Amino acid sequence: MKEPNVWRDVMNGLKTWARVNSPWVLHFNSGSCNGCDIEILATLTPRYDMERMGVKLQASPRHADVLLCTGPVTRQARERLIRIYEQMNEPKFVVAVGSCGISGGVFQGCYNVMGGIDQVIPVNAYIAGCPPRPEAIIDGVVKLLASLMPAQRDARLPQVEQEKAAIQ
Amino acid sequence: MNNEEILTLAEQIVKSWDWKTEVSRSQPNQLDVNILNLEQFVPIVVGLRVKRLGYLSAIVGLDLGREANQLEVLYYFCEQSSMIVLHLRIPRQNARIPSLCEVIPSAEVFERELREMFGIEITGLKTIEYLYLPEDWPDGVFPMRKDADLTMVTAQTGKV
Amino acid sequence: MENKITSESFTIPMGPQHPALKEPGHFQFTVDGEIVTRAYVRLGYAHRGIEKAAESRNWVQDLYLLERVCGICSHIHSFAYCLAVEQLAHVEAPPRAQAIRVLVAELERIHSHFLWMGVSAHEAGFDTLFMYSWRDRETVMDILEGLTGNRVNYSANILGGVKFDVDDVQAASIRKGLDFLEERTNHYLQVLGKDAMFLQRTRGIGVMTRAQAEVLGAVGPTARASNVMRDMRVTAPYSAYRQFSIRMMLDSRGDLEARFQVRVQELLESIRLIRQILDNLPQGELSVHLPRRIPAGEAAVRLEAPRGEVFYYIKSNGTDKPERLKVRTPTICNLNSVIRLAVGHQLADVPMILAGIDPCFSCNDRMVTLADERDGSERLMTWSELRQHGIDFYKQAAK
Amino acid sequence: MTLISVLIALFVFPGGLFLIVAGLFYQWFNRKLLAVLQNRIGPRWFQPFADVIKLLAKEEVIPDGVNPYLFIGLPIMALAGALTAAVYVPIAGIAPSYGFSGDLIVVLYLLSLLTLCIGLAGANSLDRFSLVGATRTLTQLFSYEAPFLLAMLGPALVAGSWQVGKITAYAQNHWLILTQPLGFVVALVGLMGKLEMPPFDAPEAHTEIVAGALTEYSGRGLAIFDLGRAVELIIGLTLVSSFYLGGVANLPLFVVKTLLLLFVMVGLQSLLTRLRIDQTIGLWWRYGTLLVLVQWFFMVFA
Repeated sequence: MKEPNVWRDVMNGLKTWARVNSPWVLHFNSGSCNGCDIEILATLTPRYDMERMGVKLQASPRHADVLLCTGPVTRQARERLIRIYEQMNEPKFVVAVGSCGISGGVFQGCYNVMGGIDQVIPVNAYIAGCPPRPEAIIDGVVKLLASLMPAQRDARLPQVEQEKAAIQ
Repeated sequence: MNNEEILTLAEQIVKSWDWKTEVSRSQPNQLDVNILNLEQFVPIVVGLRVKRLGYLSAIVGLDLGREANQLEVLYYFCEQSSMIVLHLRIPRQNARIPSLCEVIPSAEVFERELREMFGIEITGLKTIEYLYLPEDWPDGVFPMRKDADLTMVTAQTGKV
Repeated sequence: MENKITSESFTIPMGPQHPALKEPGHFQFTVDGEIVTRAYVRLGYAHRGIEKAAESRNWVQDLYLLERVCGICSHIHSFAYCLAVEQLAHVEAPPRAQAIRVLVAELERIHSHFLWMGVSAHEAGFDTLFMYSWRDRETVMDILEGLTGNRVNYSANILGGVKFDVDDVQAASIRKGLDFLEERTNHYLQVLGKDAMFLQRTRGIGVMTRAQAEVLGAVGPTARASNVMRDMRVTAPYSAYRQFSIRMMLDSRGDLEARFQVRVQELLESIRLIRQILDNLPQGELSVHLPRRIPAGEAAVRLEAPRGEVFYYIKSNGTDKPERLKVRTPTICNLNSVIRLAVGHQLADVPMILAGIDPCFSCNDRMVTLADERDGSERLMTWSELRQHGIDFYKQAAK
Repeated sequence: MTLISVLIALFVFPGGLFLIVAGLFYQWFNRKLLAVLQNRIGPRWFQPFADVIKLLAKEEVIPDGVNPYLFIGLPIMALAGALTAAVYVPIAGIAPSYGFSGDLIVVLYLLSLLTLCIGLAGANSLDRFSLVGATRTLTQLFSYEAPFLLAMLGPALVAGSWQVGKITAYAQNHWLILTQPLGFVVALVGLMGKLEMPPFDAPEAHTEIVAGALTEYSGRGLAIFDLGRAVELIIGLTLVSSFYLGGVANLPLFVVKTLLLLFVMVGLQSLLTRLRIDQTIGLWWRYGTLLVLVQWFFMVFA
């Protein structure tokens, strides 16, 4: 009875380790001003070099693990965003980059803007800033992935419980 | 040609023939031409083009409000630092102006925008699908008009 | 069999989520083998309705809204807005403020051109150049950050002047950065002009003649590479460009190589201009007071953004909000040329041709669209539709 | 006993596990070196392993409208082909486990099987990018295959045998790079084409056609194709270095020579712009083939 459990734990540990260390990223602009987009691009370049964390910018949603979304969601981009999210395979994570992606930012109330990314698809992490610095983007992605580690996840549990209790 | 010469020449052109125009100079480097007869609009543009006076820099649509009950379209022809502005005024209902595509191919972009945003029909414009508003945009809502009802976003997201 | 049927024409969508486009925009290319036979553009993915939003916000709020028309050329948008509003209010920013505005505008041009060089090298599959040019771009980003406190949306302008001063320490650090950038730019000028493999991808590709450029209404470096003299800084000098003159860079070849050369030479010219401004920075105030309500009137200004001429029209009705605000960005003028130039080229050249105009969709999409190349009857077909079409086509042929 | 040794040869060493691990390591070396040449830090040493494990654990979706058997089978076939080829090649300086007269041809075609499978995988999918990628993959296959084959036959001609083992044995005493420099250049560049490294990465040009033939693959399929590529990288390097660089008699020599070769290839990658597919074909048929034929001319008449 014990044997398979050890095996499963090892395999799960291996999987988590691989996921944390090999996040392939897909970038989608749902109507942003480009500010965040160029900062995302800048994270690939020599000064920041995301590849040292194993981050690789992928072109196909099928290959990606993390969706980096920038900008408020425009009516036109909404469907595309949903489709790309659906095309991605599990496990998948969404990161909203920049103030507009979080809430709609300065574009709140524009007739063609639906609001932040989380109005359309579930979001796992938010990175604030207009635009966030490349360091902040890397930090956000790393924090998101670190939260997958069992130790971190367990450490957060009591806090979540407390918050839940507080809400109730 | 310096700026003054350009503007003087343009003024001569729009005043020639029997074109019904009002000409004024609101800025030192700007010539405002009010075109009173819509049918003469395209010939006037051709006249300016023949002399190579400026390229079409932008078309600006204006909603003059409900009291005036008029829309205004401004055509900015620019050369060096001088600007020749053609003004067209049309009623808000059944607004319709002729297309410039035959004379200036690059006008198409601006005219499409005008059509979508202000609901001004452009006679002679070939492509008329929505190309910049979303596919599910309601008919008859022209966002840049002052009285446009744009509550659907609020209705959809429940947010302002 | 089915492949045979569909090979007669084959549509490749590009975007809105597409690696060649850092921004959304939907392109469709009908290809015959690898040759593009039709091109089609659909914008609107980044259309947010800024022009309408600007009408409901006050003059100061609009400054921050318009800065976010485009993240790459944010300064030039707020610059244009401020110029137009100052024109309406019949005031002029103090000379020192004007010089600083131009200084930031030229720094922004350097950052934008470096960015573009990297992106287009990436399109060409020349990632090493991408990495190097973006590494060097960080120098100018540091300068901008040191000056304004932010890497991208600087918000250097306020109505009636600028927010910050340039002191001697900053001037020294700018000069130091410029020395490095100048050395690198000269290096890139060599690489882009001599690297045989790179020239294979640029020389003679996407040629636009002078007449074409004029008819299609191209602006900025794209037009100047076809020998069209359109540079607002020279032909219609505004603000501090009246005191600090700049040379127009022209090229008569009109191909991608010419567009590369023009932009890289503009880098050198910008560096020269910034040094000149730093040497002769006028003394005085940084801003003047502007009333909360701007007098009624109309103003139209034209500025030279990194990508070409940007046009702002503002109408005021005497209240604290604008009556109408119209922005016409350079990319929309240049996109016309792309869809026409792409036809007849290899699919592999299309990203390069597109990159050649340095497109910026978020600029455009605030208010625009564009489409079509020939008859306007272009039809979107899904794969299955296309297949069905092919089957029907051959069924009829069999009858 | 023989069965066990056969199984070990196929699955552990020199085939199978060893090749995969070594292949992934070489991939890391490739990426790291490229990053360093591009002024970056580059990935950590376990990066390719993490990538592969993550892909294996990722959900696999078989898109609508494809043949599911082909979709699953093609990557396996590709990897199997590459691993089988390893049996005939002197991996890690150890003489090939098996060999028969003329196995060079078999090895070369087993290596092409991977490319062919990628092409078929693309053609099997309904995605447009995959189809264009497949067309390009196969077009490129036809363009570099002939010159590469001719370049590999040069050593065979002088060694007087078409058996990999015998050619290697001959080459250990003769630095063929000195006598057949043109052949070496064509073989090296041909290998880059075979591995779809830049500048020959038009079949998977991100900026034009997303991820080429494998756009629709995710998870396991992609991982297995990736492993196939890793294995092919090692075999290709081994072949070229054992034929042209004076053989790979022992492990240190093997490591030094193959890494040296990889170093040259990475240098080329970082220096060159991606070629258009028509330019690739032009390059191979106009120059590649011609160069090898000139080489042959000298070999036969001198």
